[in-house]
Amino acid sequence: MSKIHITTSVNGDPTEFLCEADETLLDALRDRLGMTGAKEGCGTGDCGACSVTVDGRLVCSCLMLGAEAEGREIGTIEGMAEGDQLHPLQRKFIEHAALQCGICTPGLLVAAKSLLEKHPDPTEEEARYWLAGNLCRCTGYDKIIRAVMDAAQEMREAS
Amino acid sequence: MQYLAPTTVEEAVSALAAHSGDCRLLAGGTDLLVRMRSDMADPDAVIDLKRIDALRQINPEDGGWRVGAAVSGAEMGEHEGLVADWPGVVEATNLIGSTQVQGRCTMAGNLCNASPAADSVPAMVAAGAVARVVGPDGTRVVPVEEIPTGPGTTSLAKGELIDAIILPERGARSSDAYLRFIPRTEMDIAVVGCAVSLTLDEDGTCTAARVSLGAVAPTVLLVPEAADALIGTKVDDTALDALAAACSAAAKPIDDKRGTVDFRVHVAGVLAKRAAKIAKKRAGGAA
Amino acid sequence: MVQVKIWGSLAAMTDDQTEVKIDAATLRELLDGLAGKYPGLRPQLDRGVSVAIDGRIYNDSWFTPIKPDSEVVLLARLKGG
Amino acid sequence: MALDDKQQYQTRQFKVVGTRVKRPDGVDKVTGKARFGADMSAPGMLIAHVLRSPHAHARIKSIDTSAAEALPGVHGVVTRADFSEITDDDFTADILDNCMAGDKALYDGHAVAAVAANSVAVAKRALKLIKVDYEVLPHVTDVDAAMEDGAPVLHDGRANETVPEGMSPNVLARYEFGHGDIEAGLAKADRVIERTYKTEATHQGYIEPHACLASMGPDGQADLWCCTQGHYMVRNTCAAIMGMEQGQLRVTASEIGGGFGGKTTVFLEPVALALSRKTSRPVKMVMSRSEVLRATGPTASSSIDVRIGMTKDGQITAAFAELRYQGGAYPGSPVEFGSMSAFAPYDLENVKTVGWDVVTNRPKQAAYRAPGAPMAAYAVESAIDELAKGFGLDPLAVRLKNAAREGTKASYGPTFPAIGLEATLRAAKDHPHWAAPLGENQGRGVACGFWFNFGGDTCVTLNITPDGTVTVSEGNPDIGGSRASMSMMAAEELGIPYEQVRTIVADTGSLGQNEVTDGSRVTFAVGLATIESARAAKREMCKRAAMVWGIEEDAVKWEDGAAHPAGENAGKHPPMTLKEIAAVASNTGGPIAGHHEANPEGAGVSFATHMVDTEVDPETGAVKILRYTVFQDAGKAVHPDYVEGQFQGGAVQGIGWALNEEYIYGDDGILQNAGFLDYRIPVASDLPMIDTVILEIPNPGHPYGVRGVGETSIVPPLAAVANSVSEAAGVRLTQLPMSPPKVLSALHSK
Repeated sequence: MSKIHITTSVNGDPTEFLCEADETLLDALRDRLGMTGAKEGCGTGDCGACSVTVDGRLVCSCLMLGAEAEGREIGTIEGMAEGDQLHPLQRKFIEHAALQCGICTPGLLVAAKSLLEKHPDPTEEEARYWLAGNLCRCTGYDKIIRAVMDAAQEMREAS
Repeated sequence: MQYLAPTTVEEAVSALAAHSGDCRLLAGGTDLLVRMRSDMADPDAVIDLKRIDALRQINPEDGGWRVGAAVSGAEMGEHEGLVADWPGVVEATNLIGSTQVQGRCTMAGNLCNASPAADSVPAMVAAGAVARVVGPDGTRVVPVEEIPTGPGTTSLAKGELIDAIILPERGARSSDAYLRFIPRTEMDIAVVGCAVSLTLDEDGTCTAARVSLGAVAPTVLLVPEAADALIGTKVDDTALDALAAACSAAAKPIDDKRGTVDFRVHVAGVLAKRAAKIAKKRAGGAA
Repeated sequence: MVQVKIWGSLAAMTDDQTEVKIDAATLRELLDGLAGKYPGLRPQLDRGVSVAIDGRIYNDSWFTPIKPDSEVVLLARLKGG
Repeated sequence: MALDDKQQYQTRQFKVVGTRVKRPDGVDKVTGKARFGADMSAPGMLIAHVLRSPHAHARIKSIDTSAAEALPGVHGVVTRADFSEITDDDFTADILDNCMAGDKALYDGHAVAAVAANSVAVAKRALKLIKVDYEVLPHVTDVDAAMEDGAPVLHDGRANETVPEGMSPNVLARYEFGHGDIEAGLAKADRVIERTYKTEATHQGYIEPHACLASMGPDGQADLWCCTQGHYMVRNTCAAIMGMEQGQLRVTASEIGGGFGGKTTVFLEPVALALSRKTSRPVKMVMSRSEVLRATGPTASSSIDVRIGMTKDGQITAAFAELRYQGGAYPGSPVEFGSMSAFAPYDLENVKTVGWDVVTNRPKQAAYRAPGAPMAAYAVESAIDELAKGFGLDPLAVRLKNAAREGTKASYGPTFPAIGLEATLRAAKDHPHWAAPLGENQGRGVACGFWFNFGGDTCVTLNITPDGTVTVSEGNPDIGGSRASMSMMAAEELGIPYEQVRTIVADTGSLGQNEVTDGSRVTFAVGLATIESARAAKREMCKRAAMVWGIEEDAVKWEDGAAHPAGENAGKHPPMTLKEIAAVASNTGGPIAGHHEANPEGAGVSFATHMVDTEVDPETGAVKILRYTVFQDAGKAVHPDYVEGQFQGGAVQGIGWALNEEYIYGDDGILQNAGFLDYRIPVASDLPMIDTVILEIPNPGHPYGVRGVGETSIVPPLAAVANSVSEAAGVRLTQLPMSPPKVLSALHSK
């Protein structure tokens, strides 16, 4: 079985990797590129822990082949902060104690960032539905939603 | 496994026809990758349709819309013209999976996966949508309800693929709606789904209707008796009760981990009423 | 002597008594005393027990003092999630 | 020196404890840097996968691994034959049997072999080449069916001495608790109700699947990285299974992606070690979600009969419950805790519970947050609610009338010290939620819950660095912010800012034995050991200051982060700060540290009252959670955000258990919903905000008054939701989950 050579961009960095044809983007990121920020909670698109963006669109990296990344722009949790400046969502997650164990946090942050890019002023209900594909078992979502709404407000005021 | 990414429909068709093994089409991949992961599929080759530009477009066609086979649910939801004409079809497609899944999943894929519980299929059936099927012998147009033949099986011949779903022209005072029942508010497979598409005349009488049910039979059902219960009425309570009764009568579900026979039969009627009210309102009918 | 309350399903091992008297000044003496006086309790003592002394629950500490008038209750060994 | 070392609670003004500081692992967790179980790799690593039984119950006649072993890329295959049998310890022998089946596969998903290969693809292909000859046996998955005469038998001769003659061999233990005379009490009641309730098994549902990386050399030394609630437990259990000395196995706990009790035992770790021993290569194993659901430890399913008598003014005259729990294929369902906790919130003259531990062809249950208590509370609180409403009484008032308080003889035996149940009930009664109007098809439910909490073996080492900052090493994986809490308690005790303390979770080579992160014990027991470590360091620092000043040690006291001369020396020397003492440590005797090793006992029990509003769709049976408020006693909330987080998380897990989560087995004994698609845990859009009210009734057994808070919050919600739904639907629901088909069917039966 020969591997496929993929040329892509991850968080703005030109990136190449070799992968098997049936390997998911999640496995390519984690096992080929050592980017373990995206997590596998289910492998079937039901938990959102592997969320990344592809050409700006939020997807589950477990439901996409690594080979499909050719020429695309991939965004992961590792690219969310700018240098030592945390993204407002990252700061608010810490301030609001919106994480307990933290396994769902990367996926939730990537998904929430995508929400705020599309809907800078979401209602609580919109935020809850947008994030319904990101399972969290620790928090009951309360503090996560508060952090997202607070970050949205701060980002609106800053812009 | 081989990964192929053709850039034209012709290439895709000839690759599909030429391959002797288990060759699968990859549109959104939100079903195929789950099957591969669960050891329910172990294809020899996968043909990725998303590198074919024509399949990623929504174009006007004969007053209606041609939705390419690789257009995602999210892209449909962002298309104002499509949403205005076929809100029920778009809302049904937008119910498939999470926001993440919306970024990938497609109507054509949902149709070819041939699940009786597929959300977009009842809406397409009610809309009178057709699938454009391309194969080695040319192109044919097939009503959507004739594509799935049972759970996981389709009427497509070897080497054929669907390159677009075509939604017909939407006339005045016409609209559609889709509702499904799930145990949670998101992320579940439909326990029952129901789509209603209807047209009203100027005084609010229903002149045409199509009603479709999901997850109550081996394939999505078109229920003409249910449509008959609406046509010629003002879609009033009496008509809605008749609609519900027709839908419940048409439902032939099974007991499984998602619901019981009794539940599905009853809720098929409940959803039909609710969907019909929404469609009527969208079509400009009086509340 | 301290009065020890044991739970009902162990009473078959203690001549149908749910309260027994043991000469003990510490938890260890209590457990040894129970096993000595009622050998039928040994399997349960080996599987593990917790002991409530004056309303506080102890799992292991042998030399926890027990006063003659302490309230002593044998409990199934506690664990948590 | 003037330090009060008593562990007893004293009223004090806190400076750090009770504030909402930022957690030390926050940045790593929001940037993706934190390393969880599956995030570790090693050079030369192999990947291993497990072959699992497709049958619910089958004799394993033979296993032929030769074709798998011959596949290029395969480096090792293990089956049960690669493990020594354990004959002297049933508890560990059962764990081994659960990790790798012996003579019989006892449930769908039971491990029968494992392959280590140089890639996932090769490992998976090799699994298909293993030939297992099964003799399929009849199976049973329902607890009541398993107790019947003639039910398929899992094991013979495992019943203990408490089980009467003539029961099915699947019944392994009987428990009985209580006092008074039930029949006499019932005779005084104005109404007696008898009801049977059933709950389905649920899974902890942590988002991180089990994962580990084992490396064992021919010298017998081994290292293991894994996600667990207790790496010391992993070390001890694996050493016993592998026939190793505990000191030769070093276990490092990864960040843990949720546990809730499910990671208090081992599943993969001994298998990875055995494969590493066989191949002399590091071996990594990661479960899929379907493996997690099929083959790790959900909690028990239950069937419970309740008989309660009440007078028309709301006095409970007698209460009886018989509880039947199946805990999967091995002994150890948490029925004893169900039986002990069922009536714990009430002051009862006549009370009795009988519990039965039953085995079935399901995966071996593991602890799940207050193990055994939620289903018992569901049954009892449903019956009390029905009685109260039947008499037209306020359900909160009835609970207050019967509430356990200081001096109450608990249903499980002892007399309660100061407890917080009444406080939670009064807070609930006074809360605006209780008075808020309800609409059509809506209902409000309340329920109480209880959990024991405990302490256990604990070690903490606190080091003063040369620049006067502080590191704390503890041995309990941080599952919900405990490193922040430890740093806070150390800072509080030392009188320095929180930011100057950093807490780490040390590996098993660095500290002595530590009990698992369970039983809501960490903030209590590790917190206590942290405080004691800080006190030891303070004593040493006072001694160093005394040396510098040339005065007696006991003439020095510690205040506000500095040593002060006290007594007759007061004011004679300027205080020496921690930083100043640290700077001269080398000159005054060497590095300064405090440590504390103990088995703290006396964790305070905890109570909660939950209140929830629901709306039932009368046409579909769908239930919507409209409003939810948790009232719970935390003793002292060290970090209120994380206390609230525990309340909210427990409540929502309980909501899932009440409404949609369940293990669904087919007639073939195969799990039908081994994935997050159909094992339906609550999603964000299912829920409102979860309001919390923290009560602080200090635990006398902790210097700061801390009580465990993590588990109690899952005890009341099953009943609270059931009481709310039953009111909204106008019909009593007696089976969980209250999924829409069940609610609709109940509505139609009205």
